[in-house]
Amino acid sequence: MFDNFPLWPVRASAGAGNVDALYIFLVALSAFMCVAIFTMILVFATMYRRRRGVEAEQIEGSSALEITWSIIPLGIFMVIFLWGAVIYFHERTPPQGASEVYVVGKQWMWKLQHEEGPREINELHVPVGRDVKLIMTSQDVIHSFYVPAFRIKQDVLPGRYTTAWFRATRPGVYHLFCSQYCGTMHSGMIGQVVVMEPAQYQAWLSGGGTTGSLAASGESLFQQLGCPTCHRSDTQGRGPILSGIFGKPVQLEDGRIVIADENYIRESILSPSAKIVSGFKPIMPVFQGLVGEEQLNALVAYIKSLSPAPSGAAGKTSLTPAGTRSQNP
Amino acid sequence: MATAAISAERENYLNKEYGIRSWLLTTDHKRIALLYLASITFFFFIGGFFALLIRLELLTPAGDLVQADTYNKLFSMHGQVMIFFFLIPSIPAVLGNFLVPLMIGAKDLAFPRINLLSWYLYIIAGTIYLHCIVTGGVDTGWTFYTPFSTAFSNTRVIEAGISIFIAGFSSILTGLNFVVTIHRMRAPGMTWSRLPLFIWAMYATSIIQLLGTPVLAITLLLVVFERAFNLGIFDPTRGGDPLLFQHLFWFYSHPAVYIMILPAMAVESEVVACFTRKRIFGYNFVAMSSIAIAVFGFLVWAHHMFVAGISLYSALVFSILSYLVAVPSAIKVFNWTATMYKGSISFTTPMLYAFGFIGLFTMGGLTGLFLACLGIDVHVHDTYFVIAHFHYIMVGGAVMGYLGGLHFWWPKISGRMYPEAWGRLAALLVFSGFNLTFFPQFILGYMGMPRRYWQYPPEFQVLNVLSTAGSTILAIGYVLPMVYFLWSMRYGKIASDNPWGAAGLEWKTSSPPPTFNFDEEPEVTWEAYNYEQIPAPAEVNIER
Amino acid sequence: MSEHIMSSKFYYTIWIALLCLTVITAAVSFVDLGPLNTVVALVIATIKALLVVLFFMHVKYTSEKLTKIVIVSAIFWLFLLLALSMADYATRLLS
Amino acid sequence: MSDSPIAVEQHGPELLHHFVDAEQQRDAASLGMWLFLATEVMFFGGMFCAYLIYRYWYYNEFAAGSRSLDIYLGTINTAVLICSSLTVALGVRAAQMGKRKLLVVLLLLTIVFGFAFLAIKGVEWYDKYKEHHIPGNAFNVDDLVKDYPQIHIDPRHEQIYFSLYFAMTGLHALHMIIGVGIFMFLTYYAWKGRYTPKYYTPIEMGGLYWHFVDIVWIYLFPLLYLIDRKPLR
Repeated sequence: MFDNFPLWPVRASAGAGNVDALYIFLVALSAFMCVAIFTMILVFATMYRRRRGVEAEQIEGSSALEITWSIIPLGIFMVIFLWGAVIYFHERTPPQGASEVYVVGKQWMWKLQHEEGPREINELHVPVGRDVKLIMTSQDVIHSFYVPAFRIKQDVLPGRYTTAWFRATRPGVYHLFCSQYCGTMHSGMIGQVVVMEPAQYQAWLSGGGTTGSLAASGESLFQQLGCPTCHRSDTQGRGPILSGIFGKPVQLEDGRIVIADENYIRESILSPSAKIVSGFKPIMPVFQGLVGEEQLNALVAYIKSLSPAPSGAAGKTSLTPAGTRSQNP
Repeated sequence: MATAAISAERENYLNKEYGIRSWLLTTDHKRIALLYLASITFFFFIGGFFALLIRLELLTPAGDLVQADTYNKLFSMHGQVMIFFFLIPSIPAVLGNFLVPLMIGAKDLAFPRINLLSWYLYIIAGTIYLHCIVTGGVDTGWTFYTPFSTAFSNTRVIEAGISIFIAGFSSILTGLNFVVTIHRMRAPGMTWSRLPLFIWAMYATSIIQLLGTPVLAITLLLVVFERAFNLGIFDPTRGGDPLLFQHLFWFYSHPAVYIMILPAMAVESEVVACFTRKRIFGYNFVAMSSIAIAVFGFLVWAHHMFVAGISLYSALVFSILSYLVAVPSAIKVFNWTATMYKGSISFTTPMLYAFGFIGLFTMGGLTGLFLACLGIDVHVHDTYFVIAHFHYIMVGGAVMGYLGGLHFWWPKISGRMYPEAWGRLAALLVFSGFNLTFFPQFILGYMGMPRRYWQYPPEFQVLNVLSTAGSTILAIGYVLPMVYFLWSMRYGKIASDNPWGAAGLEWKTSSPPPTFNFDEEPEVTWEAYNYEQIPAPAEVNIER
Repeated sequence: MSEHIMSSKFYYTIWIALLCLTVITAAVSFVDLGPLNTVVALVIATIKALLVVLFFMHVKYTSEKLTKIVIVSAIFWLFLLLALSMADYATRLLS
Repeated sequence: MSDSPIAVEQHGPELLHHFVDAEQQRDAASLGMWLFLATEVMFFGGMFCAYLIYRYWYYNEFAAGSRSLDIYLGTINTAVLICSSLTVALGVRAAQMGKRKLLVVLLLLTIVFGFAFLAIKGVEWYDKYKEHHIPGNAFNVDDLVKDYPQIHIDPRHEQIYFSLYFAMTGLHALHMIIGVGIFMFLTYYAWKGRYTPKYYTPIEMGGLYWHFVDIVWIYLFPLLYLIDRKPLR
């Protein structure tokens, strides 16, 4: 019976330990406070229960006490806040060079695609010890990508990317839940994350009959859609040069400067006029409705691949800039 | 005012007029309170019925009792009925309506006809909502998140939205009436520092109702427009931001939690003072903490959105602000505890509910610290941990407060005593049933069981079975009071004017009070909670 | 409340001022002031609103402090709604 | 419901039983009205919040949408509302001085201005209907794209501007309709001579409501009509 009755979730990611430590601290603190308050109440309730002839003693209050029991909790709260904020900051800042998985949520399934190419549905295979960054969007309503064993959760929104990351530390099969209510089969929108030893993972990767990396399919799509006619590798193009652009600040026509992140590239494909790069004309057609979420992911992956990551991106495919795009990895 | 017992013959607000018209057209705040009492009890049991079905479905991991769509409607309608048609009107519209004028020595609320109007608005809203339930219901969750509610749900979202929009105006008008009454209608000598803490908390509640509710109203109206007229304000396919809806929704719906809990704290202050026979420890701090909760409560809403995709920086801001609102709540708990020190404590039913309230509210409040904490919230957000937390606040806190208050003032409302032994039994049942139902859900939540799941992985079953078992005990605990309250209206012992030996103006008039509350206009010359001047009741109802 | 009655000439003056400001704000919008256009439009709107609140709604002459408190609270809460929502939107690009 | 043993004191019929005196009653009404207006601020505040965010995101589309509105009708409508506020203010003054006929005339004038505003608003909406600028399936802004080639317009985002335009002006117009209704009642009772220099609270409260609706428009006008009308480069 107790096989079916675990009381603590498995810990299978690098960040999970931090969350658990803070959680245990908070449980201990709460238990202490509860015991303290309940003991006081019980002691008072028995010591001062109503007796004939014994009147209550009227006590006005004490500002010193009030200030004490306001300031001390506030101090403790600030410690909790800081501790939690550090963990959160860590959770929301994917490390450089993480390998990327594109996730599309739809009613009621998860569609995932590795940057190496393999696609999966409701299942995610990852090796132990590698940083994995999830770049997620939704085709319809809001979903939420939740892996309890990794202690990560991130809502997946229609119309933009959100990201999450983890580094699995323990091989095994773990639940993947949708935790944001999304309609009839919300509770059926579950899957599993399979964490494997690196060697097994490589075997799994090569066994899948892959069709080439995500960036490569993005590149062929880039060609199909005729993008290179304007986005050329030299300065003669009618559109900005795309190589090396990812992650860099971009000067816009209206003077603003934005960072070219995934959401910026996404927006620039779907609604190019929203943020015009300084010195260019708003002539690019709108691709909203012409490319699906998964094609969009491929395009984004391709454009990102034109900007090699600065530090060791072990699993990344090294692509040449757009001008000499004839080579394939 | 001195003698009771003969009060059965006295003219009071209950026996002054008879007939359905005298109730449906009344402008007497006490009668309107009873109208509310009847209507919210009705909705409470509807919401409770949905809850039981939810718990029964979750008895097994497979979705086998009802269809998935039915289950989704059940939890959506459970939430909406309980929040908008029970909890928000519960203490303000029943006990507040009855007590605010009595406690400050007024003949009625400032706008009696608006008070009646707000009950009618509630009834109109309730009728529309019932129609919505009967004709198919709504499956958006109580939160109406877009774009699901605007573009994907196939259920009666428009009807539910309009119904809650109208219920909102009922709530706004009640709050408006209270604020004006408290400002303008106090009896001579009833200064702000002599107000019962109940009034302070009710005032704070009203501020939230006035300034928060309209934002919910416009938000739901925009959702309705978006569904009905194809406007595109929250529509992501037109570049709208689904998070905008969440911002606007939680701007009201987080403070709404304080609309539910502040009145329960209001009741607690009165009950604890009475049954320890003491002035509340730190009156000024308790009073001001109510106002502080009302104001700070508006600064924290996006802690419901830490994983929703808001910016990292605003998440930090909202997290730190969330801790600020925890301080005044902590102050209250400490002060109630300190009030018991050197008191003269008796264990009547209202006091048992008060003990229960403090315990459950403390646990609910402490688990709130987990959720305000960014690092933990990412893991437990939208899991059963959240469900457990807010049920500890709203059921463990608000409903315990409501029931305790109903017992405490029942002699004043009905002129009869409820059966004390049954009352204590029910209080114990509610307390133990509640803990059995909701404590396992904290563990489930940290284990990772998401909320709103119709079926779930089998390893969560044992805790779910415990929870379902608890909910049946809880149900009995809730049905019992309704039975014996009804019984006592006819057969209960006649209550004296002040059976508890309580301070407060409401106990200085007869039970039940006359239509205009006081035979002669009271003039207040004493401080609040002057228990040293009030004789303890001669062991009335406190036999051990 | 406003026990003393204002002269009708006074009301006409306010009225003329409001009409002038309306024409000014419409005219100014055709002039290129850069981002200042928005500022000017909002400042003029606020002056007009103040004229209405203070004189037509008699807030300037009321002895009742509470009215002013209510107005200030309403504006403050509106500010909370706008400012804390914008706290999210304005910092999204940073993260 | 006003006859009760305690309430039989000497006071006018307008004093409700549960108030001590007329001053308490008037103060209560005034506070109640101001609180109600505070809730109205928050009611419109929700839409202003949406407006602020989308204008920040989609400035171009907001500017183009703003240009497509008829600034002359908008300005005239603003003037009409200001005139109605004047007649309301003068009406309250007439009530204070007990000039019944003047009061009735001013109230009627206010109603006329109210209808004038709604009529002009209706004309503007009808224009929008003809131009297919009402959000929904028939929405089409090709005309704007053609008219303002210098502005980059995404039709999807343009819908958001017009959604907000219709939500804001629509709810404002609803408030106007309610206001006109209230003023019809006030006119009727003023005609009957119910209001005296001692008791004119309803006139004053109705006036506060009317002025508030005016103020909302004072903000809507620049926010919707005057976003960006400077000459295009």
